[in-house]
Amino acid sequence: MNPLEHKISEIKEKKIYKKNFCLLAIKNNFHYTALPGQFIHVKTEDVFLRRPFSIAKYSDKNLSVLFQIKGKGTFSLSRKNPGEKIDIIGPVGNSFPYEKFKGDIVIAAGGIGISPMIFLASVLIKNKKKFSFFYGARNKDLLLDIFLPSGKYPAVVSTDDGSKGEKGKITDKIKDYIKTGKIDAIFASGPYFMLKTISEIAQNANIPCYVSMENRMFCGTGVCQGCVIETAEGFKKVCTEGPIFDAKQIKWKETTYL
Amino acid sequence: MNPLEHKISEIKEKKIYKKNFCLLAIKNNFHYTALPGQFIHVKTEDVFLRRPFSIAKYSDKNLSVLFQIKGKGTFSLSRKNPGEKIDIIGPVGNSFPYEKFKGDIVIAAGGIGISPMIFLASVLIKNKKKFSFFYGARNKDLLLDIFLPSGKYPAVVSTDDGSKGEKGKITDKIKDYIKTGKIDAIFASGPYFMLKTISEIAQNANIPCYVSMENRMFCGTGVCQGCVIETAEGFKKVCTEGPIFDAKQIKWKETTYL
Amino acid sequence: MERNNIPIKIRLGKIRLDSPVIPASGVFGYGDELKSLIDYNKIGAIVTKTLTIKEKKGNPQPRIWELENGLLNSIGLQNIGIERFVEKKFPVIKKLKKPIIVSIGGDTEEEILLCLQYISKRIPYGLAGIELNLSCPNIGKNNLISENAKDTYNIVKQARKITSQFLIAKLSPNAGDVGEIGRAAQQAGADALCAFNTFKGLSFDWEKQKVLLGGVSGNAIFPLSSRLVYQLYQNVSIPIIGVGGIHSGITGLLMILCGAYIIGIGTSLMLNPQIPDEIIEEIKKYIKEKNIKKWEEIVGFINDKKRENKLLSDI
Amino acid sequence: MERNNIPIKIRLGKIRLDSPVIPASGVFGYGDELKSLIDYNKIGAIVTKTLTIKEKKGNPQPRIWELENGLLNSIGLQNIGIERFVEKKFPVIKKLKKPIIVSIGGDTEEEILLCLQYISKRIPYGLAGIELNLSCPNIGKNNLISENAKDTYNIVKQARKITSQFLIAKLSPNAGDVGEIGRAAQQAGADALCAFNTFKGLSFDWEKQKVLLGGVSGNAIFPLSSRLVYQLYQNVSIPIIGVGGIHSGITGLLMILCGAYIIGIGTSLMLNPQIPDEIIEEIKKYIKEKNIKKWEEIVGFINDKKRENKLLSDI
Ligand SMILES: Cc1cc2nc3c(=O)[nH]c(=O)nc-3n(C[C@H](O)[C@H](O)[C@H](O)COP(=O)(O)OP(=O)(O)OC[C@H]3O[C@@H](n4cnc5c(N)ncnc54)[C@H](O)[C@@H]3O)c2cc1C
Ligand SMILES: Cc1cc2nc3c(=O)[nH]c(=O)nc-3n(C[C@H](O)[C@H](O)[C@H](O)COP(=O)(O)OP(=O)(O)OC[C@H]3O[C@@H](n4cnc5c(N)ncnc54)[C@H](O)[C@@H]3O)c2cc1C
Ligand SMILES: Cc1cc2nc3c(=O)[nH]c(=O)nc-3n(C[C@H](O)[C@H](O)[C@H](O)COP(=O)(O)O)c2cc1C
Ligand SMILES: Cc1cc2nc3c(=O)[nH]c(=O)nc-3n(C[C@H](O)[C@H](O)[C@H](O)COP(=O)(O)O)c2cc1C
Ligand code: FES
Ligand code: FES
Repeated sequence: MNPLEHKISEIKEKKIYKKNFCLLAIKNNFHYTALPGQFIHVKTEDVFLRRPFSIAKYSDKNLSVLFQIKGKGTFSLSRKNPGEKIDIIGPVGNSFPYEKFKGDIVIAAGGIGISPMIFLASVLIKNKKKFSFFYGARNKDLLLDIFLPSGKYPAVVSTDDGSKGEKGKITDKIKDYIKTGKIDAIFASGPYFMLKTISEIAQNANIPCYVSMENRMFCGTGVCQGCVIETAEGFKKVCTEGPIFDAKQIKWKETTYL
Repeated sequence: MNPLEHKISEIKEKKIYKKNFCLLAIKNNFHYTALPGQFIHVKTEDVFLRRPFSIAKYSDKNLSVLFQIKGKGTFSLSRKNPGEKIDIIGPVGNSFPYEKFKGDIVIAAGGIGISPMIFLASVLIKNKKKFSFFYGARNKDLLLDIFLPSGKYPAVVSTDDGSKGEKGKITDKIKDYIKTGKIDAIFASGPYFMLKTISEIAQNANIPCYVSMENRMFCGTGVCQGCVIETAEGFKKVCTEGPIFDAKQIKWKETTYL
Repeated sequence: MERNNIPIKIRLGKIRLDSPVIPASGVFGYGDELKSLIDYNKIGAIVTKTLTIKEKKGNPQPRIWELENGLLNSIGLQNIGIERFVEKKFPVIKKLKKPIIVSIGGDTEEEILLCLQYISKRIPYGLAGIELNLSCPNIGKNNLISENAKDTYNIVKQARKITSQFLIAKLSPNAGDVGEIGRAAQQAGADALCAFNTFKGLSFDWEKQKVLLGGVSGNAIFPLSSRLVYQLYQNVSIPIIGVGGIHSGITGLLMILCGAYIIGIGTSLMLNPQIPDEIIEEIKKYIKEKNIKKWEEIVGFINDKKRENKLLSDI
Repeated sequence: MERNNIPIKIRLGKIRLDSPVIPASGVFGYGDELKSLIDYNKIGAIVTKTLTIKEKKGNPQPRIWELENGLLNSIGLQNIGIERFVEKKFPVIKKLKKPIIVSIGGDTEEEILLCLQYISKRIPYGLAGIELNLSCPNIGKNNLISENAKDTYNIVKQARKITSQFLIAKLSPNAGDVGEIGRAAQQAGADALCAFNTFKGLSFDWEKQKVLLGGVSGNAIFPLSSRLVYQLYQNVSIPIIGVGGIHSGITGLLMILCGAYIIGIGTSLMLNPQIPDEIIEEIKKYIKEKNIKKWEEIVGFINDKKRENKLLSDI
């Protein structure tokens, strides 16, 4: 992993989508390169702790986070404007192990879980990897399909209520899809129970599956042991031993960590 | 005294003067009438306690506060805009006892201390009382002479450095002035040491003198005993037993309360 | 009588309260000053500033110091003295027809007990409660009376002999084990506990280069005071008046769920005079959601008294 | 060597420190994890997470809970165990050429002492300090070891026999009288005190309807912890490492003026990795203004040790 950096960076662009989602493009003044799946730990006003957000877009010039306005922290962050500075620590965490896999990859994203997958897909495209992108949300107001990277790859979009794209759970679409051919790996990001379902699907089909996990974080740098989740090898830190985990390793629960 | 009221009122107007002063006109939705010298206790963001501000202008429609941006509280208040609501308690405190005096009154204001005197002068004008208005500041950037109420009355404006108006301390101007004729009372508002000096001048000349005092406040409603100052009759609460005190009663100190 | 619309009976001793929310001592004057500001239908009782046997001048300035998320105060118990209270103030607040809790204190045990004797003679019955402010120096010892279980026991025991009115012991949160102090007060005959007074705190006036010592109240202390109420509840069976940092509907409700039978609001009452109403609304919602029928059910609702052994801070 | 530019000598025991600012245990991993994030020239020492004789799994989720102006945590001392530390981690951090303070703890007195024995054998000299985390349960009693003066005395006394290295006793702020605890630790032979660990606190997960018990740290506790350091300083003559809620240059400096010889930063170090530098700048300004020549002059500068009797909260 690259060394962590602490930076005060300028916001270059802000966009609000569907009222409750915000994209912030931040000047990339990191010395080291970020990998898809990594996140930044962001300071903002009105709340005490930093907030973790996956890197959604990444270039030498800018890096972007795409987030849902949920509580005080994300609200305050969404009020920041281009020209203002923000205080970030990053890039944190491991990344999707796409290099390990030669063949077809399934990207599975749910809701705002699309965020790290935008970055991931762009890297796969650059590396000429084959993948298909499955993206679902509960309804069209929660669907950020405009962020599907442009490029030639199969994409399936669905909403639970059918208000946009195909109707039905994206996990069902994936289940059907993997029956049709050989899949090398599934990379997933989204709500806990979606990840749990995908993990089961993958395991039944005997396909390697990696998921991006979330948890409450304090340090976001691996030193406080605050963000651990249970795995086959005991407690693991989401921030630096994750956020990407082999789905098989995770002890899935009946209730979410959050 | 009128009963205290707690109101959420709309800001009708905001103006910034000389970068560091702010006038907020607030919709007057008090049921009872305010008197000159009274203040309102205002809630704002980023700070824990309310902030007290004298009523600077008063009509059935609006009441205004005029304040200097000093620390976090006044800064945050100065960022509010017309249309936003603010949470106020008031009108608090006693008032200048102008009705007791038939003859000439001297109004003495220093710096932002002009704020309650604007309201006071307008009431004196309405009541056809004779007064002269002495207003001083350290320099022209701290002088808010645009707030001298229009009307026919003698006004003397001075700055310590002569950058506007007469040169010299306003207290010296007053000292000279009261030698020239019969003055019934002095009403003063301004920095502690200005009030102390005026108090001495008045006492030497045997003129009744009333001053508007300041102190740190918590409740601002007379219940916590936090804002007391020493007087001849023991500790008195600035918020409800003041803020206007007979200058003779105050035990003036070598250091300010604040 | 259900003016607050909480469809549940709340009693302090034999007195029915309109609301589980009361002011904390020291932020409500002698009881009638805030009549126009605070909706008396939304508070369960009047609570007076602590009164002492003699009038007290209080501390020099500054007495009030703003903290980041709280208040530091050192008023020094300035008050008009119990005699003037009984003569001038009591007749006035009696007319408000609210239950009255009189807080009494002093610089020494003796002073407190003298004050109690005085009030017991002058107002022998009819008070909703007499609150002993036990956050006063423990003469000859380096702490406050309610930081020591034996001393707490002794003074409450003596107080109990003096009055048969509803006796509330107000405790300091700065004790090592508030459970032990609470048990001592209960064994000595206290009818209820008021938990808590302010936390010992410090700030600094950089301009005047002066240390400021005093008590910390307000939002910042809520996570601490609610924990101590939680802990106290596991140690006593008499009602607890939970006080300390309550500043919203949710924190008011949480204090009750931790084990407070009623709750007191100090600092926040001045910052938001509407807070009693906000808390009542939150409680009503909760009572409805959980289909609660008796006030006692909600009190300590989340507090497993059996968890006592796990109560230690696990750091 | 004056890499921090503080033109004054600061020593912990015989070891010269580059800076009076050190991390607090538990927010700095085992010492090298934050190398790229924190300027090691600005910190006086490395302080490890508390280590126990056996590896500890720690508490279930949630371990972290955000408060209005602070943090509630219940990590439960998850750590790799002293053995793995000595073997895998110690050789790595030794290379960083910073003074090293190893924090050790346990669930019982015995466990702590076993851990101390182990480390004394494996690393018999060269540490800047061994910190005994005495905020652990007092088996059979309803408090933590450092909430009880006798128990504190006993464990430090035994620890003293085991090691001749610089011994730091880390205290809980939840004791009734921290001065008494501090004196006990000093009498038993502690070389320094680390004051303090977290305050007992509570929060609630409304979604999951779950009580959260843990320790409170961060900004909210500063007015309380600085007061306790002020009080402790009046009771002991050994150096105090002041910890608790420091979050700015000014609060860092104030902790020293209250009586801390050096200061530890926990929570805020993660929120602002630049904080050691900000504190050093503030200290340098003050030293210059006051024309101070020796570190000891600034320590407790505003603390009148003679004021002991007035230290009681006057409410
Ligand atoms: C590795 C990682 C990557 C993430 N990437 C994204 C992203 O790209 N886009 C996005 O919209 N969200 C992302 N999240 C979730 C995001 O961090 C939370 O939505 C955010 O912290 C909520 O803050 P709040 O103040 O608005 O909400 P509140 O609910 O008010 O926050 C209260 C507390 O809970 C914590 N919290 C609440 N929800 C979460 C959560 N889901 N994960 C972690 N902590 C939480 C907050 O950090 C805070 O400490 C990510 C989380 C993690 C752990
Ligand atoms: C009765 C009364 C009437 C006032 N009228 C006016 C007015 O019309 N215009 C105006 O500009 N100012 C007025 N002041 C002063 C004004 O209240 C302070 O300037 C303001 O509280 C400063 O807040 P701050 O957060 O900007 O400053 P900070 O210095 O950051 O405040 C820190 C703390 O000190 C208190 N404090 C600081 N200065 C004062 C002060 N002078 N008086 C009382 N408390 C203080 C604050 O309320 C706060 O609790 C009045 C004060 C009183 C008591
Ligand atoms: C300004 C002020 C004065 C107080 N005076 C008293 C008092 O006279 N007697 C008393 O028992 N408690 C007194 N207290 C303590 C409060 O009653 C209450 O216990 C404490 O402030 C914690 O509650 P809070 O956080 O809601 O304010 C006072 C508190 C403040 C802030
Ligand atoms: C996440 C976390 C973990 C901690 N772990 C330990 C620990 O292992 N040993 C210890 O002695 N103190 C531990 N502490 C307490 C800190 O060292 C410090 O005493 C306390 O947090 C107060 O300081 P602060 O407000 O600067 O954080 C921990 C604190 C936090 C927030
Ligand atoms: S948040 Fe501290 S270890 Fe992950
Ligand atoms: S501020 Fe409370 S009495 Fe004046």
